[in-house]
Amino acid sequence: MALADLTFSRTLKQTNKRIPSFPRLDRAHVLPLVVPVTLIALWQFGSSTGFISDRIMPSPVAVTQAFWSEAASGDLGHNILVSAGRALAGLLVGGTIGFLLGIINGVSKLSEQLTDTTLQMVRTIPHLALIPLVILWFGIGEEAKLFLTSLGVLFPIYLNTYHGVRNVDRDLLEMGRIYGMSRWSLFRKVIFPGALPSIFVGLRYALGIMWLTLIVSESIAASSGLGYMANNAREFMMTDVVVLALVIYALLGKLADVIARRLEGWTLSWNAAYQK
Amino acid sequence: MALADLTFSRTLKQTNKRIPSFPRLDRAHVLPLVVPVTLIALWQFGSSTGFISDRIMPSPVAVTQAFWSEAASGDLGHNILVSAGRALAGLLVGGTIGFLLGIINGVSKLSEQLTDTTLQMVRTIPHLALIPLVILWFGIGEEAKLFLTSLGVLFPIYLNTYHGVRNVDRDLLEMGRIYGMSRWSLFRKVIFPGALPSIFVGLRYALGIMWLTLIVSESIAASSGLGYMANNAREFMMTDVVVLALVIYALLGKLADVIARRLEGWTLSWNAAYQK
Amino acid sequence: TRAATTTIRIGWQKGGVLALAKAEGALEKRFAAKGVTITWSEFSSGPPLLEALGAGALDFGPTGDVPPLFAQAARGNLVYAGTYKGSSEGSAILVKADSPIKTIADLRGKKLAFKRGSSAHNVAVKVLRKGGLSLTDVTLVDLAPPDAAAAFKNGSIDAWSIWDPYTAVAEADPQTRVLTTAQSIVDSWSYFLANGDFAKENGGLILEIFDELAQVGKRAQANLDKTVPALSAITGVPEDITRKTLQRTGFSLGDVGMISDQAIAYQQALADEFFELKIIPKKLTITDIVWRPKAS
Amino acid sequence: MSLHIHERPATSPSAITTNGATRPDAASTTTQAVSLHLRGVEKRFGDNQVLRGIDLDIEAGQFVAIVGKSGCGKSTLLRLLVGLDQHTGGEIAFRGEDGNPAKADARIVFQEPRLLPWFNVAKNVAVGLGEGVDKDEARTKALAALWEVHLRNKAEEWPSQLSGGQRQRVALARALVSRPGLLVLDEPLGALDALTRISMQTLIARVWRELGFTAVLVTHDVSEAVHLADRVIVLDEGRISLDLAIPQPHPRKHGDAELAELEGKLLAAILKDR
Amino acid sequence: MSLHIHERPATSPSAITTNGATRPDAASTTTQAVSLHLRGVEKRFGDNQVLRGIDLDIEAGQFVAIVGKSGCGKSTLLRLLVGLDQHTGGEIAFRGEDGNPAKADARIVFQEPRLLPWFNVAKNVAVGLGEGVDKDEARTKALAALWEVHLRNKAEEWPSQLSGGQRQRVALARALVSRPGLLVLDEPLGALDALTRISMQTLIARVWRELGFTAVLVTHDVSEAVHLADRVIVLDEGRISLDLAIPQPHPRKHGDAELAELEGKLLAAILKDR
Ligand SMILES: Nc1ncnc2c1ncn2[C@@H]1O[C@H](COP(=O)(O)OP(=O)(O)OP(=O)(O)O)[C@@H](O)[C@H]1O
Ligand SMILES: Nc1ncnc2c1ncn2[C@@H]1O[C@H](COP(=O)(O)OP(=O)(O)OP(=O)(O)O)[C@@H](O)[C@H]1O
Ligand SMILES: [Mg+2]
Ligand SMILES: [Mg+2]
Repeated sequence: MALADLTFSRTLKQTNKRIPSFPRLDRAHVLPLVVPVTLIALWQFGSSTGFISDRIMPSPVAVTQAFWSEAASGDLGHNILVSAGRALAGLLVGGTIGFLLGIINGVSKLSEQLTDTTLQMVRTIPHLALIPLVILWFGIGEEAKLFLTSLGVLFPIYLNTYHGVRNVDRDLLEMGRIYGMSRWSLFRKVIFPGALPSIFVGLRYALGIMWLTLIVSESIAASSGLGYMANNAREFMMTDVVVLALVIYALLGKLADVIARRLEGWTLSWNAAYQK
Repeated sequence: MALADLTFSRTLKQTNKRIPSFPRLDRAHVLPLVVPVTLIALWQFGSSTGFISDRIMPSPVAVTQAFWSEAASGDLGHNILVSAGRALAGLLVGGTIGFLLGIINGVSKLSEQLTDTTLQMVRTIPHLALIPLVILWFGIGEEAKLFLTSLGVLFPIYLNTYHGVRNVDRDLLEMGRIYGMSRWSLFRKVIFPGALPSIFVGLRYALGIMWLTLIVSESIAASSGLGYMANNAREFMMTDVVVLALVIYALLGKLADVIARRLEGWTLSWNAAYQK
Repeated sequence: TRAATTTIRIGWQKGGVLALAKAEGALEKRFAAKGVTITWSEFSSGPPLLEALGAGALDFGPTGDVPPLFAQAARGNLVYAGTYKGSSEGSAILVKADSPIKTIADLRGKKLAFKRGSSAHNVAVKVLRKGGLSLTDVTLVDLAPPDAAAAFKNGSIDAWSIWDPYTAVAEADPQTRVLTTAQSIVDSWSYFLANGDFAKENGGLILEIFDELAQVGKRAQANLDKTVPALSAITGVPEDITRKTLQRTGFSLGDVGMISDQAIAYQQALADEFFELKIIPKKLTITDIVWRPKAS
Repeated sequence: MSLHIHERPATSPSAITTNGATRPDAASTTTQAVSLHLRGVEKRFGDNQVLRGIDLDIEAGQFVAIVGKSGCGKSTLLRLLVGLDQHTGGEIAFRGEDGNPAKADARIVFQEPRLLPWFNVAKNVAVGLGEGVDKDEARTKALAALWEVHLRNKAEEWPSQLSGGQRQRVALARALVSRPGLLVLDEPLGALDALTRISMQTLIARVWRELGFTAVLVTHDVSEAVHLADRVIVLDEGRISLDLAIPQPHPRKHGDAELAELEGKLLAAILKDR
Repeated sequence: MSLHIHERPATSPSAITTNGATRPDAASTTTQAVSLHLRGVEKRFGDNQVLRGIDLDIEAGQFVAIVGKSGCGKSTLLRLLVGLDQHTGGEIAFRGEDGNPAKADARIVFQEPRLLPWFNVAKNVAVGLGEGVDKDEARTKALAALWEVHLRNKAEEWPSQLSGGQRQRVALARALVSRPGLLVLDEPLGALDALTRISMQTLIARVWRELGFTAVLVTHDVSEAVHLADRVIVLDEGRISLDLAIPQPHPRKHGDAELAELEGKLLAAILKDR
């Protein structure tokens, strides 16, 4: 069945078209919901019947109640806004630096040989381990959080920009030279658009990592933000709020991904692979 | 200069060959060291002259001393070994699950529609926020650490395996069908080797994330391991050990990357892109 | 010489007189006339607070008895500025209600959890000694309060050395039993610490902070019906539990003051003991980092 | 066998001298060619009727070329012949050389060689033998097939180390290693440069003469069709619009004036409304 | 101009009817063709001497084809002509139609169209005008050039929406939009199918007749060389081994017996030791 699905996909498409009561579009939208909905239903069932102790895991209803109470007090909205602001600032700063480094190292062999190894090594340093130094360097205010988030976002953008630039079709570069393009034109008309699909891959990775770093940076003396909410709930074992935070992280991650894909589809309209 | 480097790369290669006193190979090996060595020299200079207070940053000499004292007591070696063991276990478990999920979702449209969205959402949940639940589910022993590390490793392997399988050349799949390959043969001879380059990309990402997750998981009641060493050093504000831990993370990250590349070059010897 | 200080950066933890002062805006009011503003940073425990304080990212903040020892050993730029007293009753060793552990001696070979370098560390040392045991007779598990709470809940640990309000929260669960409190085992000294540079130049400000805190504390202790909901709103700890912590034996929010010789002696003894037990790496002289207001 | 209008020597002289080795044993088995019989064959994809009734008989061992404009249905027809797709109307039948209904046993070669880049040349050829063949036997047969396409000495190389023409020869060896009764070629030389194409044409002609399978070749290159085939069929809008016999004897020479004339005629027929 | 041996009408009849529009103004400027003069041109890459002394004169407006085995140095020679590489020995000179030394002003078309996938067709053609051209003017000229290659109506499409032949026509328009004196083509039709190739040949022949640039075409396809060029040069091991005039008048017909004979002769010369 499984392999057939892959190899006979043309035929399958054909077949689906002929079953009007179960059209392809709906199937594609409904199926992804099956697993989460089933899981949540089972989870609620388990909680209600006491099979899943609320010590181990609060029930979906409890999580929903936590959502309402946090939302009603305005805390939730405020925390999300604060975190989103920090995330965006980090994305802007780290993304810009990563982008510029990626372009420069992609374009200049010398700069790449000088800095790439160093960057690759810095990349593997865990943010959590950096916190003491970050406090020494930046204190405990927003700068420290900005630094950590930027650092997290920087590397995926750098790596993918770099590879994007490196893999720009050499034939197109030669073409640009033949037609006497200036360096700026070559960058604007050939290198940048050529690297763009790869940069978007980096952006999507970065958006994922952004939230992960944020929670680490919001463990430094924060008094608002999603990370603060999660850490705080953790302190007082409010498992319902803990799970609520997890759900919100997952939704925000999904949202960021959807936005990135939209942006991608819109910017890369020339690329057949992004045309629906 | 920069753009010229890229577009004239052929010419550059030519030129380098003709300067025997500065052969290409050496240059490629020496240049990456210039930046780190310069930084360390400046840092030591700054520390010695008091320009960089050892409150802000311990000097390289102090870090080296910390290394010797940790190494001499046997703690360092022990911590690295313990962490490496945990990392490998996580890689094995998470990698296997990610690999299998990637294959199944790559091959079966149905399974992909059912689970991919869910997996993508779970991916963005920060491990730090998961800790309270992990302790509730798995306690504070090795299982909890294994769970977190596996989770971290799982997604990059899953994503890249999935994309690798999806992008296996359809022409080759049709060829396999024409020559009557069984499903197992099709997998073994076409799908798996076709996805392998992409799986290796996933492995390299996973190796990076492995250490990052490890430090989080080793903040749970660990009494040995690199993460324990780093967390402990932070709590007792031993900045020299903190920096030592960072350096070791960077080196381990680099080491893992080198191993993955070797493995890659060796397994993908058929691929012109990996032939030197 | 620096220009006159215009901002005091205070680190606070949930609970205690500082939290109340923050909620009332008392310090802001007090210093408004001088043109000094207050910024607040919240910390979940003493060590990270002292980490920030020693690094010069904070000016002033409270912790328990053990964290300053580590900070001093790490040569953090901080000084003891004052004390406040909680209740030893609020620190306790907890076990499960149905646990076979009935006496301190039963802890032998069992898993005892506490955060290393916290005041619970000290409680554990002294309680075990009272029961004729030492730290090596139990299996130590190093867990921060939230993680220990989870581990305690699902039975991953046998006993837990913890302080208020976690003690009170855990006590409210019928499945929890108090093996022993720290009462009459440990003195309940807590400290206000200040960044070394800040203290050197702003002795006057520190004295005023103490004065204000003492007033806020006395008022609050006298009017628990108002204090409990206020504190509960800040911490998220239910009101009945908050009330319980405030009514522990010997507890007084207003007990804020300059560091006394008695406290210094207590702290020096603690430092010596921890050095002997090889918990801290070097011998400390507490008076080296005790701040005294300049006679002026 | 009796149907072939050209001589087929038991051992071709060119084969003996290649690579300085004598012809391996395993390769000496020739093929049971099949004949093809199409009656009113139709194929539609949804609303798009691509083949509108094809009637065609191809004798066993004949070499037929199909030409026609892009999108006229050539590849579709070939895919029906090898069973990669199902026809939606009409009938397709195969007969053995004895005239009895037979299994098709067909192989196809595409424009892209479709080699597995991670298998060496010999193992790629062995894929053509299908499942469950003994390893040693598979290797012997693969080497023999490589010998036929003059690539015996490249058996251990990776596909990435070969030129485009060599890769296509490996694909041909893979298709022939199981001695199919019918070989179908869908623009097999379309991606090669003109000079390589010419030497590949010579090779295909020789292998076909030696092994005697039935061959159906789709090509855009009319001169190629004229050079190789006994018969050229022009497909237009899903129907056969011309069926031209090429009577010249094999092997044929490039620059032959009569072939050039036939080529001009076919081109005119195909391009008439371009 | 006087050198051309074929008529070049001021406006070709085929051009007027294309797309039902009249010829745009901007396209009516013709070219200042250049003549090429090579003396003992050599090129070595490290130890590998690719060109070993080429003596060659090409008249302004002439169409010369270069054929030869793979790796014989054809592309290398072309890259020298357009200044993409520097020769390591000998001399290359260009003269205007008046006989005075002139700037090369050369353009090259490769096998791959090398279009920018993120620019639409018109903007891709405008790239051929170089930097600093006024936007409106660039567009007018680009549309005119597209009109010449019969793609005026595809101006707003993405390259990915075009067929291979159409893309190659866009590349041709881009090369011609600046009215170069010399157009160099390196296997421009190598990636196209045979039928498309034939119609592209007709198109190239027509554009060349209309604009009058000097053309140097590298191809593997001897029939293509014979069909298009005034003169075919065979390159072998870095030297010119044959220089054959093709006297047939333009436009030429496929299936012409005399051309077929010349083709056979050239093939024999190239393949002699294959
Ligand atoms: N699987 C399919 N589903 C739907 N339509 C198809 C499918 N395969 C082919 N077609 C359509 O059938 C028609 C003929 O396609 P086919 O590939 O047979 O043409 P062709 O003659 O081989 O063209 P070319 O010379 O370009 O290879 C085209 O219109 C094509 O779009
Ligand atoms: N940049 C370069 N550096 C080193 N050697 C080169 C370079 N470019 C070409 N060569 C060598 O020069 C020789 C001729 O190459 P060239 O590309 O000119 O051949 P060609 O006649 O165009 O072949 P083909 O028909 O395959 O395109 C080859 O041996 C090639 O390896
Ligand atoms: Mg086709
Ligand atoms: Mg070439």
